[in-house]
Amino acid sequence: MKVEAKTCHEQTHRPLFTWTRMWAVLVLAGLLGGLSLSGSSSAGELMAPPRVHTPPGAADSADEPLGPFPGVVAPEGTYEGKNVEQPIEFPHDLHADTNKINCLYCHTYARRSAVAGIPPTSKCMGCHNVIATDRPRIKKLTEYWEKGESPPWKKVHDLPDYVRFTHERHLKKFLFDNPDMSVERVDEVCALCHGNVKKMTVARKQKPLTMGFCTRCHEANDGPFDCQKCHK
Amino acid sequence: MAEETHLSATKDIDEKIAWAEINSDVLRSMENPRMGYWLAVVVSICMLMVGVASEVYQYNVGMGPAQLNNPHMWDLYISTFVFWIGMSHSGTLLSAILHLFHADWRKPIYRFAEAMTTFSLMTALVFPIIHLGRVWNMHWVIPYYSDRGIWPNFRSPLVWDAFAITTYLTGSVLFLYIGMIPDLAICRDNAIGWRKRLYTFMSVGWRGDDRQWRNFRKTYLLMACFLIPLAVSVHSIVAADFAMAIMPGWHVTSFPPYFVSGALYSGCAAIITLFVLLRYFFKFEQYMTLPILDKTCKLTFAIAMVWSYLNLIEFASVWYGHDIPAKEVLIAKFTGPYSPFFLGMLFCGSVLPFTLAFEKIRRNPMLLLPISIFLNVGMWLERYMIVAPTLSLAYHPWSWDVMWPGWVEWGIVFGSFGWFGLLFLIFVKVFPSVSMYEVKEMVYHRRRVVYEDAELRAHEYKKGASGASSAAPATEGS
Amino acid sequence: MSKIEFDRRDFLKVMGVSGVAATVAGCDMPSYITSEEGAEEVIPYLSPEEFVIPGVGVHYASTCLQCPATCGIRGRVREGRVLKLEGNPKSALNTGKLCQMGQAGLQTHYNPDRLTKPLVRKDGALAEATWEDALALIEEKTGPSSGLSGGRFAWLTGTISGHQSVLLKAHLESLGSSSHFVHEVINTRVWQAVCQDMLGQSMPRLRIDKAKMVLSFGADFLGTWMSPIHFSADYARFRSGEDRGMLVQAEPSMSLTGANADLWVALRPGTEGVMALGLANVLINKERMDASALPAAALELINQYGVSRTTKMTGIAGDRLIRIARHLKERSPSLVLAGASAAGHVGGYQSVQAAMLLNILLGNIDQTIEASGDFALPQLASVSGGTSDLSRFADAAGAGKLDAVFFDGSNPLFAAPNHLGLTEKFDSIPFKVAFSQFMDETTAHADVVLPMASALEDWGTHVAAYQGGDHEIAFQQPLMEPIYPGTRSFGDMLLALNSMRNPGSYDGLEDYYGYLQSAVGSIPGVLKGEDDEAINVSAWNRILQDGRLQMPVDTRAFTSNLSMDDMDVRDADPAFPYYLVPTPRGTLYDGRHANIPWLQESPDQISKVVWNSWAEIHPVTAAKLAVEEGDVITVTTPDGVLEVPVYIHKGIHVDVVAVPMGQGHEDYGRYARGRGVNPLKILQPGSDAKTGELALYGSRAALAATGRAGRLIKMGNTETQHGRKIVATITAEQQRRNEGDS
Amino acid sequence: MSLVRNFIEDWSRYRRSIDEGGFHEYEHMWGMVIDLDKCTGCNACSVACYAENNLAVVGEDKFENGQGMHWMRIERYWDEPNIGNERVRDTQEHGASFMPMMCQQCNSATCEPVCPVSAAYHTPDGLNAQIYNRCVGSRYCANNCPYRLRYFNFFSYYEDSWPSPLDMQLNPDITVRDKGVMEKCTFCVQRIRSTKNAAKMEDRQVVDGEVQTACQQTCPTSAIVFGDLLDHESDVHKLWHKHQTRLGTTKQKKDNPELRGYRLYEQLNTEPSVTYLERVRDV
Repeated sequence: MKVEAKTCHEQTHRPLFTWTRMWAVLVLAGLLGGLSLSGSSSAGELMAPPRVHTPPGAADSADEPLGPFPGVVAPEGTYEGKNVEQPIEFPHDLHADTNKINCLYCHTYARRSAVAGIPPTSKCMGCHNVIATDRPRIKKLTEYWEKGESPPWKKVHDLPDYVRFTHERHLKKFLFDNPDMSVERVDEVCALCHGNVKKMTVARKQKPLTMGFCTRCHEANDGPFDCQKCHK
Repeated sequence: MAEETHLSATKDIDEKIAWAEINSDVLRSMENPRMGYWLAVVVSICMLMVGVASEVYQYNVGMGPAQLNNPHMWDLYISTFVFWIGMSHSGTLLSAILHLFHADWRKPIYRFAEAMTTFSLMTALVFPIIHLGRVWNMHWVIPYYSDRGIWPNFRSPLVWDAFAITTYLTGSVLFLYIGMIPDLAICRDNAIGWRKRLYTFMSVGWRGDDRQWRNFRKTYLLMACFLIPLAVSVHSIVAADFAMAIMPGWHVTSFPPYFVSGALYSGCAAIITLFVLLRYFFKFEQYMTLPILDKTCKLTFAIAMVWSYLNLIEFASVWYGHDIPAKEVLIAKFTGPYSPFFLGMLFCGSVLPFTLAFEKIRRNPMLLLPISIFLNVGMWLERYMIVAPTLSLAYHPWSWDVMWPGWVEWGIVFGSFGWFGLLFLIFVKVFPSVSMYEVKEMVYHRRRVVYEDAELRAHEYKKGASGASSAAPATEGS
Repeated sequence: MSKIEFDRRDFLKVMGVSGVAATVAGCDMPSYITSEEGAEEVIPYLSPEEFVIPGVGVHYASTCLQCPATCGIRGRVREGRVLKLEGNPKSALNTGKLCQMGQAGLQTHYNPDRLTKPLVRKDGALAEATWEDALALIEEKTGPSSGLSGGRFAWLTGTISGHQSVLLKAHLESLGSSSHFVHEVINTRVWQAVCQDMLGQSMPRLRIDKAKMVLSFGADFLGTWMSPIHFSADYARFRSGEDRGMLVQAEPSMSLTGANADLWVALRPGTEGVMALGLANVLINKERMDASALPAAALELINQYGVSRTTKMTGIAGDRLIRIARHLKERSPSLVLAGASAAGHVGGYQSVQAAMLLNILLGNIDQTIEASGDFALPQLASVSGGTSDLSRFADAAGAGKLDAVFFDGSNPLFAAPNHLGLTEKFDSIPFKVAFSQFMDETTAHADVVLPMASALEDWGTHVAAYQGGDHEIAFQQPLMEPIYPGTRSFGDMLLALNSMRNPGSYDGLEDYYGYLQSAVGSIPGVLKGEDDEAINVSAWNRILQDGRLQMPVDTRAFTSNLSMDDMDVRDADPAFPYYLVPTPRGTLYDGRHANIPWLQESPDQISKVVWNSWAEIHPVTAAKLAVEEGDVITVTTPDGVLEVPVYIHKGIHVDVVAVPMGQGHEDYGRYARGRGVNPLKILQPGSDAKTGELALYGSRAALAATGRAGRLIKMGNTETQHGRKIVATITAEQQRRNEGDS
Repeated sequence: MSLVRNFIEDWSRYRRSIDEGGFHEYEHMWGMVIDLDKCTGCNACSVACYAENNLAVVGEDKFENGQGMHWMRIERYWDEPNIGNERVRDTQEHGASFMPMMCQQCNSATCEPVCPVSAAYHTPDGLNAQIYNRCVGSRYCANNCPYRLRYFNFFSYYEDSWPSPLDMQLNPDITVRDKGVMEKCTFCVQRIRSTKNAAKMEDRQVVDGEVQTACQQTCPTSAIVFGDLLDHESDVHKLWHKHQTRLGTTKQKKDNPELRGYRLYEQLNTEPSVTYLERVRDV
């Protein structure tokens, strides 16, 4: 650059100096510094979608309101799960809604174990070696059964491996220890975290199932807050 | 020539320098970089690349290749982190503290010291981050709202570090920037092209009218007052990383002042190094004069003595205390496998500074360069000697172990120097590394002093001289 | 029966991926974590039993086959995978406890180096083959058409018992052969022989818990001797209470038991018997104990071993000898044991005899040494092995007396000392079939290799050689379905071999499981069903749940037939001034566990060394050789040289160098291969006159420093506590004074 | 005013609860007693821990670098500082001294306050929890542990520690830790958790002896006793009191100084929940 000796006192130029302008620069710098420090996504909050507060009823038909039943504050948050390609497109609506089969009839492990579990294939065949045997899906199921193996179902509601969630305890609190609830209405309890499966064919993830989702519900229903209770 | 040396021997700065000359000199230092400059840039970029490569490797493989092991969970990363944090204190000392004390000899040299502060902080900030086992989660240390609704542990000194360092970094950047505004205006007026745009933006319309100067002074003073406690607190908190632990050799009450003094010490040593280099490469003999170097050395010497004293206090308190493991660690420092480093540190840190007691050396840049570098080597060793021996010789004998850093660790430490050097090199070519307007103030004051007492002598002469004739006073006719 | 079969087998299937998900690392970089829909599969059972709940572990009883002690185990099974082994509380032998080898049974089962397909030797090299080919070849060589008969055929196994041994004997008989070599490096044969000769029972019950003092001549009953876990429980009772017992261990190099002794005496190898006689001498002549129980011959032998002579031969100070004798007298009942280091010499039998004599003198018989009788069903009883069979086998093979040999559960080529020259003799055998889980040294030399199911995939019954208290049959049942479909059950193979020899036998049994059910059902008074024809399912299931079947104990008293022969102590050869001791350890045992990563990384109890071999020497020796810990020395015997890094400690006799056995495999999977050295290889010839057991402890060695620093990987970097109160010690007086009630 | 009241309440609560390790609201307080006289140093506990807790086998090179993972380690010392070393001058006449060392689950733990992200914290069960997925790997806790009982994943051990099918053995109740995570003995928290779960399902309290840690269950001499210190009927509580070992002190004051109970480095005021009973030797 070209240098010619001058001192700043001999200068003349546009009078534009304002403190606001100066501070603006400073604030900008500060913001940049702050942003540069708070990093990007991470294991802890990877599945955290923007937290949405939806009052029950404001969502689409798939999770249409199941009125908050007494003794429980429903957890907040919704999630738009993708459709999972299952070996057999199992119609939940047909079983649970039309035929009013209780969730616990098939997912029987839910009240005895940490995992709800997929029903053993023998359970399906229990009915379906007589009922609707002519339908293509049942035919497919029968094939599996005759090959002597179970359909390789895809896991829809999955939690990270460092999380321990027990179905039995939640059922105990929300259903069996809840005087205002009866086993007939178990679907409402399930719907708290699984959405209204009754309205779906293949189950779709309807709730975020993030740590925030869990903690908010634990807060509302005074569940335990000891990290180690849920993290293994 | 003899005149020159005479001047330099007595005066901080020559009052005869024309302000235009100051501008031209400083601005010249910012233009047409020579071959050497580019060479330096390339070298520091290569060093930086070594560091980056090591870090990438470590990110993918884990902390294992750094040879960290069960007793030695921390090593070079933390000690180098403390080292860089220490470096950063000198700038604040010169620009803020001495500013309050109106020690105006600081004026030609505080700018690059301030820059050094900022850059060494930026270097230091890297280390606590990369020493994390899971770097990708580093932001969990900062309190921010998240879906999980959990917060960092505010009892942990590491969290305090995060706050302290970021605050201090922001503060010193602002201070550096504000201090530069008038000079940036000068650059603006003499620049063309992208520089013009840059300086125009950064000098926020400074035109040096009275009101601006008044507000400017206020802000600058304010920032200085704000920065001093910050500087002290930062290194006290870094000291807390160790003092809050119960490990023998760390659990020492006198650590905060000890760390602060060590920080100022290494900072001053670094200033001397850069002083000599800039003076030589940018031909700043007129501004970075030997008397100023002399004063800086005196300051360094004083701080070195304080540091050595605190060292002795620590030894004594351990020695006369009842903490047997701590005593074992102390003895091991003197006799154990780390003793060469420890004794080296004592030599560089407490013996070498006595050379600064001699004026001949204080005014000999070529001699001061190696000395100041060795002072800093000593200070780096000090930090290493705080971390390693304690970990290798803690309470439980079963896990006693001596460990030497792995190549990844060395690589990253090496790279950090490249990072610092690169930043500094860019700075000296983009921003004035000597504060022009303050040098002008300095010169202005000198002139006033000189002319005033000249007039005074003339006046007395007229009073006392009745008829008697002698040699005309120097001022006559001027 | 078939019903149980079906359900069990289905239950044992590995379920889906749901459980295995644990193998995905829990908390790595975000990208790794799979939690979005459809990423994982979950495959339900076809039709599980009612008690099978995913996510809930079920415990199944079985038997541990990691060493011949046959402790009872219980496996935690979840989603069809066995996750953890615990001791079986129902077992009288180990009462719910387990040693590290037992814990590591999992890694024998899940070992990545297991054989999965049959191998047949084609033009010199082992090549994969189908089961049909392999069995056809076996039929051709050993079937009825082969004309093979009589002593030309032999089995070589490890300790074997239960119905496998029944079927094996049947197979031998079908060939008209009687040569069944049973090989165990770590054995108690000499002790059994002495007990048999002097007391008329080979395995009397040893009541360590009742004893007030135990004097053990190198019997490592906490580590490797007989039934360590059973003795550990006894030891705990022995140590507690106001009459806390005192343990004195005399041995050349410190064993785990020695490490827990109140008084550990470094003994010159081979002089155990001398020390025993010396003690007897002191007891009779100084302590005036009644010696009427002893025969005259023994008495005058004892009188030859006065204190001075004993001191000279054993190197133990006289006053110490006298103090031990006094303790023995005061603390009655006491118990004197003699283990491997006493028995493993040319005069080993006499040493053990002397120890037993001491017991008789102290009146311990029927006090702490109880009659245990023989097992009610002798055909099931344990055929416990020894090293004498190894030399006998070597001779037979060398003399070309063998045409076909079947191997199972033993690795003779690894264990055989060089002087036996077994490898060549072995290769000279025309037809060798190995029933093996792993490609070990022996298997590598076999002509046909049949991959066996692991202990956790197989059926079986086992009878411990040493029965703790009540006698029981230990049941082994599969804890999960075979990992590799290519492997087969040893029992099934025995059945197949038998029906190969004489077709038609064992018809109507679909497999070994069926055979077991019927065989056990035929045991009188076991499966009390409504009608004894059909199997009583509930009774059968109860047995499987307990994993144990109580058998009546015959309370036959001892028949004392006392005799005493003179000691046979060999003097040192000046060229080889040191004694070489191949120490057995409860980690790699005799080398069969060298392929288990857990045990390779589990620090040795004494030296804390991992993943390697080492030589223990005394600081004085180290000073003589001018070596530091970790420096490599050469251990030279007339039969070979070893190069090992040294570990220096004071728990060893000055003239002894101890190298642990177990390492030095040439071929035993990725974890064992080319690691450390095998001291058994360089042992000198020589065997006990009476029993023919190899003198494992009788070798002499010369040491020399190589000047190289070796690789000695140890846990921990200190040998001392540096004045801190880490392990505090108090005297037994104080303990007795304060803990009388417990 | 309320501030003063709170202060007084807290203080009195602290005084009252000092026996339970200071100001905590515990459901349980899991503690241990290890009888060093019964411990034979056989290493079974260590291997059981490997099996139960998915501990990685690191191999000889990493073990040599001190990067091994053994939550339960048996230390072996040759000297006997407190009864003089004349018995070990030329031979080890008293044998060796074995020390089973696992996380001491301190009640005023040094590891907890220094963790920047509260991955190490104190649970209502009186355990030092380590939340693996929260850990950022600053390793400050391990530096500050006087017992050196925290182990860091310096590598992604899981990649080569369990070549298939060894990985089928991994315990699904515990995360498999990956690189950059600190880990340590948890008193087999997964067993505690499942037992408590079972008890809750049956609306009852956990009874003594219902929870067994892996090391305790396998210990051949039953040298390890584990239980709830708050349950005054539990064996572990009885043993603590029999040997007059108290929480909430840095120096045990005993009417009978010969009683064997002591806690390791309790002068550091870490409040370990593990009491060791001194080793006994007949001299």
